[in-house]
Amino acid sequence: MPEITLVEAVTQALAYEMGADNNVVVFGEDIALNGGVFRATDGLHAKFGDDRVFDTPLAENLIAGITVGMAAQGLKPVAEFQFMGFIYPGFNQIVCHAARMRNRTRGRLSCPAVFRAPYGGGIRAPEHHSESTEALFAHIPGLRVVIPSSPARAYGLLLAAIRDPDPVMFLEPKRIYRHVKQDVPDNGEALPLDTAFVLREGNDITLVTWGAMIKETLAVADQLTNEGLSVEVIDVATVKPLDMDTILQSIAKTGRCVIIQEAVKTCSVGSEIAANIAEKGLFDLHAPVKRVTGFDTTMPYFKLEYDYIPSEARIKQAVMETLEY
Amino acid sequence: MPEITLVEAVTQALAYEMGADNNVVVFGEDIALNGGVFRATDGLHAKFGDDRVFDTPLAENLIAGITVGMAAQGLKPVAEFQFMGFIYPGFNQIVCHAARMRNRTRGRLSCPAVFRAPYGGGIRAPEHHSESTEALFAHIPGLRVVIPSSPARAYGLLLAAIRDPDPVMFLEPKRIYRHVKQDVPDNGEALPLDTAFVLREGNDITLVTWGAMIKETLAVADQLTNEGLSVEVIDVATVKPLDMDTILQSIAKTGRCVIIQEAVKTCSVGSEIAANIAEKGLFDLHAPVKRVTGFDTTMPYFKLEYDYIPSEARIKQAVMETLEY
Amino acid sequence: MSEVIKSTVAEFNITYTQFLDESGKPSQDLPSIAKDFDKLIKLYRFMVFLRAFDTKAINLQRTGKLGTYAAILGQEAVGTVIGELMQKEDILAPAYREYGIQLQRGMKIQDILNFWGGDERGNNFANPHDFSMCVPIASQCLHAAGAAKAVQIRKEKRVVVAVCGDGATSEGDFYEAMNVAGTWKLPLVFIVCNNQWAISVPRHVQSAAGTLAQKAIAAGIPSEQVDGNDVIAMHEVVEQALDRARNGDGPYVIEAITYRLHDHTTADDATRYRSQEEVDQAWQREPIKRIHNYLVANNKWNDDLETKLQEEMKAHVAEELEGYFNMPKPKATDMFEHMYETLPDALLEQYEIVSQG
Amino acid sequence: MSEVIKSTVAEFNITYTQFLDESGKPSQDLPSIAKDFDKLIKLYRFMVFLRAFDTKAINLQRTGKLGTYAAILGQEAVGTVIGELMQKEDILAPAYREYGIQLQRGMKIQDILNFWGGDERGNNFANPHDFSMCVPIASQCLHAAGAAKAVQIRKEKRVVVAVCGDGATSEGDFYEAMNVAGTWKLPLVFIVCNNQWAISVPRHVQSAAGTLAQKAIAAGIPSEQVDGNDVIAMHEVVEQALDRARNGDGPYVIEAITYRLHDHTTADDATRYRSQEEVDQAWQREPIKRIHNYLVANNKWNDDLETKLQEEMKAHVAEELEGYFNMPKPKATDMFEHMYETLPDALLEQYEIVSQG
Ligand SMILES: Cc1ncc(C[n+]2csc(CCOP(=O)(O)OP(=O)(O)O)c2C)c(N)n1
Ligand SMILES: Cc1ncc(C[n+]2csc(CCOP(=O)(O)OP(=O)(O)O)c2C)c(N)n1
Ligand SMILES: [Mg+2]
Ligand SMILES: [Mg+2]
Repeated sequence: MPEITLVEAVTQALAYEMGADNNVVVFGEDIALNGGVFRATDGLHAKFGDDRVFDTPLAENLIAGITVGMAAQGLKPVAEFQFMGFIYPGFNQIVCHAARMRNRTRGRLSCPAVFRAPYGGGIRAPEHHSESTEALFAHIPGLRVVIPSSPARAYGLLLAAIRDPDPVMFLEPKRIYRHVKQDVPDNGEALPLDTAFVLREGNDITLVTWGAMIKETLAVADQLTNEGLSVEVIDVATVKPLDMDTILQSIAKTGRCVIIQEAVKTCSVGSEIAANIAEKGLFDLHAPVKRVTGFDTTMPYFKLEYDYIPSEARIKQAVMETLEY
Repeated sequence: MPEITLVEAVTQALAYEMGADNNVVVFGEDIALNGGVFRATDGLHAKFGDDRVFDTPLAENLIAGITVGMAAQGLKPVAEFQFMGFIYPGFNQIVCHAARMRNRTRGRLSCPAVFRAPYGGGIRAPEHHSESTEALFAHIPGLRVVIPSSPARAYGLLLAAIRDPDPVMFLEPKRIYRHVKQDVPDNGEALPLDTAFVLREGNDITLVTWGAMIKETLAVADQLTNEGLSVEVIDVATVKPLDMDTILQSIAKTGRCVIIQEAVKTCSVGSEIAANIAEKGLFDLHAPVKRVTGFDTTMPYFKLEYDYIPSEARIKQAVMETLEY
Repeated sequence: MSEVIKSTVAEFNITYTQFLDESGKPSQDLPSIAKDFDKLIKLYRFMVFLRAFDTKAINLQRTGKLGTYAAILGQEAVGTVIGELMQKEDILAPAYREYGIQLQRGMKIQDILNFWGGDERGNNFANPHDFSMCVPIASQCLHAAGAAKAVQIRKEKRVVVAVCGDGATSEGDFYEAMNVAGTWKLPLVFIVCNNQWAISVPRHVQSAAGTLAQKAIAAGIPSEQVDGNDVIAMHEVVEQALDRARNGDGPYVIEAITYRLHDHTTADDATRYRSQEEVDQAWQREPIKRIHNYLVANNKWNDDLETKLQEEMKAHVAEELEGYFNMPKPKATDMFEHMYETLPDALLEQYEIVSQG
Repeated sequence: MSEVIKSTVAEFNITYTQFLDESGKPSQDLPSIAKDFDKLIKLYRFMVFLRAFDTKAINLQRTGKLGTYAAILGQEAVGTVIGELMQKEDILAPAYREYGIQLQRGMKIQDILNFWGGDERGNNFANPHDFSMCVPIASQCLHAAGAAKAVQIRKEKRVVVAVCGDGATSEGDFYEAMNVAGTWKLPLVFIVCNNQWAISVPRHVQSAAGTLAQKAIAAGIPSEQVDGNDVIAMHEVVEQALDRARNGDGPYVIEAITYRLHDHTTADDATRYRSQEEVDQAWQREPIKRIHNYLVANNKWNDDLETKLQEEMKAHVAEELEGYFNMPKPKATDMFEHMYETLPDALLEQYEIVSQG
């Protein structure tokens, strides 16, 4: 079995579920003949045809709104936003309708939809192509926000997201779309949502992260392990709702925690995790919780994007300060 | 001088600044002849005429987008969204343009605009009329988010917001639009932005809140004071950027903190405050930080809205638990 | 210099249809429906019922027994005809003022009152697929497009009907929905209920377009204007549009001209922004009197029948109120019950707070 | 039964204007601008310059010296004419492919390269009021409307020009902007640069509307189609629209028909979704050869002049590249410098991290 990248795992999951469930339809801008600007839907149009894989007019509010309509009427739409930075015209439909359809109708209608979007920086893209605004959706009741960080998790979590009876924002860290390859059996096995994954077990410190920052975080963890430390690394994966149990259990063991995210600091997923620790893990802590984040500035144009994205050096420094506190 | 309500203080500030600065224009849905559905712009059309006070077609994306255009070309637009729940069609324009105009052009253009919206629950309004989503905007670099909690602060902060050279989300807690009356001299004196207000000084515990929750929080503070406790109450006022110094100083003194907000809990302004405390005030704390918030559910239709909004009882219980920890 | 040749590459026109004038007299030869008096009396009875309900609901709000309520006074014909013509399996995507349609499709008075009474259970009515009232203006137009796409993909013979106001035609959603309906040739009929006002904003402030029907030209789909206070004209135009869509001939836009005789909602005071004179004139064109006059002129209706009908409808409404009044308050934990199909673990703690508190 | 009378309440038509056919021969009597050879040569020279720049920029990207770049190959006439006709004090709200206009209004090659080279300083060009390149499709149309409202309120004699693509006409922003321009009679000209493609999505998938110009009918504003590869036709149509707007006669929509000869951007591979045959045919209609042929036919241009011009333009572009190559990398702290007019205290700590790191 050939090894595949994260973006190929996305394609594989889409193809699997389209084959298994006729109600799954895939659409967005440039996703049919072109296979998506990152090729995440490559080959699907050829395999499943016009009725199930189609391009929309150029309007994200339209994409979000028709998704709500299709999902309420029994389809399982998987909508692609070309980049997360272009999701905002559809924000109203996601926040006011997708997230509420079930609640508003007391379950009479619902919204079993997936909204996919590549997100995050690091690929020298133009303005608006590089932000990480998962917190905007994590703030909204009724949504799930899922972020894979490896080919295997992309495959398993996307299958779970499509099968989930409620709306899922599925954010794909494009910086690691082709970072590693893994053997990902195409067996249709989903991974659990709402569940954090412990990627490395350790006793000295807990590193909490998700998405593309897994790359730098694991690199730092490896360095530290080589230096004789015992580092626990948690991939949050579903950033809403949060699996705080896994994080708090880890902190109960390690007493130290650094949260690493690419997103801006203020009112972020990292804030929520840190706040939960302040509420529930306070007296387990031997050192203050540290957050290593993107800055509270607009994501700069790409000349400075790696000055913005937390570097291994910044992560390491925060870890060392926390260990030495 | 007659005493005025919070919403009248808004009108008074608008009228003052329109008189003082010809570049200030006011527009939105139903704001001209009708004076706004809450009468916040009452009388302005009669006083300043069609060119400076005008109704727009019914489109919030339009309202946000033309605000950006006007502000970039030297006007000082004050746009009204009829309810915060109807801001989302304009989210793209606010996030992708208003918040970024100065940064993108290295200061060549800017966006000295105010986006006003009544927000929060408690007035038996229909669906989408009652949410508190200030965190969505607080998350966005380049914006300011300002929330008054008294007639005097509404007047002074709105003047400051209009005069500020950068975009300000000015969120008006409509539950207390007519809650109290105050003597608010129409002297054109602004209050400082980015600055929390200490409303009560005390030594035993710090209550941090903003907007309409000031009402319940002060009521609880008064009860506790009667019971012999010394309670510090902080009105955050500008929830982005945060004046953490004032909050941390207070906690250094009291060692205990309860954050009270009407908004949902996850990835909220309360999360950010708690996270900051976990990072910087950890060892000042004698008890974990507590957050008393709206639930992570869709704001219910109004039959249950007071089951959703933090009650005095819930606040008091959290305070007692924190004090007794 | 000679005249520049600008070759015409596209031509369009918009029509307006009316059969009964303000007084109920034929303004042109009448179509066959005009002789189907059983049908007309059925529609008339329903409109009288609607007005009785509307009057009652306003009253309930005034006496504190209901939240804000949006009246349909003067607009009864639009919804009555749409509800009559839609088939059960069709799908409705309404705004918040479409009781006329909804009460014919499984919604009960009690549901409507629950909705305006601050209780989500009002949206859990006895129709499995219709969308519920939509508060964010125009957003339902895109749900309708999505629903129509689902219908099309599954090759079903169903039509989706999106109803929105004149104000709604200024929102991007409306254009985007028409545009995609055109491109994909969706089985979707848009009905713009042009009641001349969007709260305080009059029709001409919404758009310089002379008609709202012409907005469909932007999407390359056919459209027309109709007198929305004329039951017969409405019936002709809506029936044809639904048939077209059902037969695979694609979307249609109907601008139904009517008038909002009441305040925008019970929270509004229309005297602040419009003249009594305008309202008085609009009363001359209202739909119920018009068809009443026509029926009377054709000896199909009389004062006796009228008196009985009025009483019957009031009684009917009163009866249905019981269900609303007897509805127990929702449990506080109901906030959580339908957030997700299964409550996530992360919400259990909050659920506990509420269930204890 | 007799025919139903649907009275016509509105009529519209859309025209198309062309003066020079594909080969550069007059397709109708020519307007006076066609005899203003100084002007035409000026425009021609600029288009050749644009193509030299465009070719160079693609090259820079291919050799790793530039980020993603959006070529204007084949669309040079549209921007060249707009830039020529706009006055200095007018305001431009462009998308991201309007160098033709921008280079005539204070932007330098270096600025454009900085923009695509990942450096915000590209937007700090020598024009005090034009908007910078707009990446979120169609959103600039509303900025243009706001700018036009500012101009109108201040009673200035300036025109605002919004330029967007064919794909952009599907976004709500586009309709909303036209609609408000109509209602408020704004001094605003929309120019839709219809290059037939929005990345991989062809024109007919965007809309069932036969022309994009007809979208203006939805807003009650006048519009027309023009051959966007015909400098003379563009000049006639754009000049009149700008004059109208400047004289207080309100907004106008121009659909300029052209073709994107290159990939969408350097990150795109158009062979995945369109045929070489289509592209080959489009090359027959491209704008530079057309006006070149016309000038040659009128003995205003020849091979000698052409050779000199090509060299001159390449040299000119090469010269301007120096500025780009010599641009020092921005400082990391530049991220903070323009977030607000004054850096808020809350950001000082982060600023310190960056300035130390
Ligand atoms: C997106 C959005 N913006 C604003 C509102 C507030 N609002 C409620 S009704 C209304 C006017 C709607 O007018 P129209 O579409 O003509 O419908 P009508 O009320 O006349 O039936 C407005 C502005 C809203 N509900 N949704
Ligand atoms: C709101 C938004 N959605 C999606 C994109 C991604 N995108 C960039 S260009 C483009 C196509 C634009 O087509 P068109 O408007 O015809 O302009 P052209 O590129 O042909 O000049 C798309 C979809 C974007 N930049 N903004
Ligand atoms: Mg209306
Ligand atoms: Mg295009």
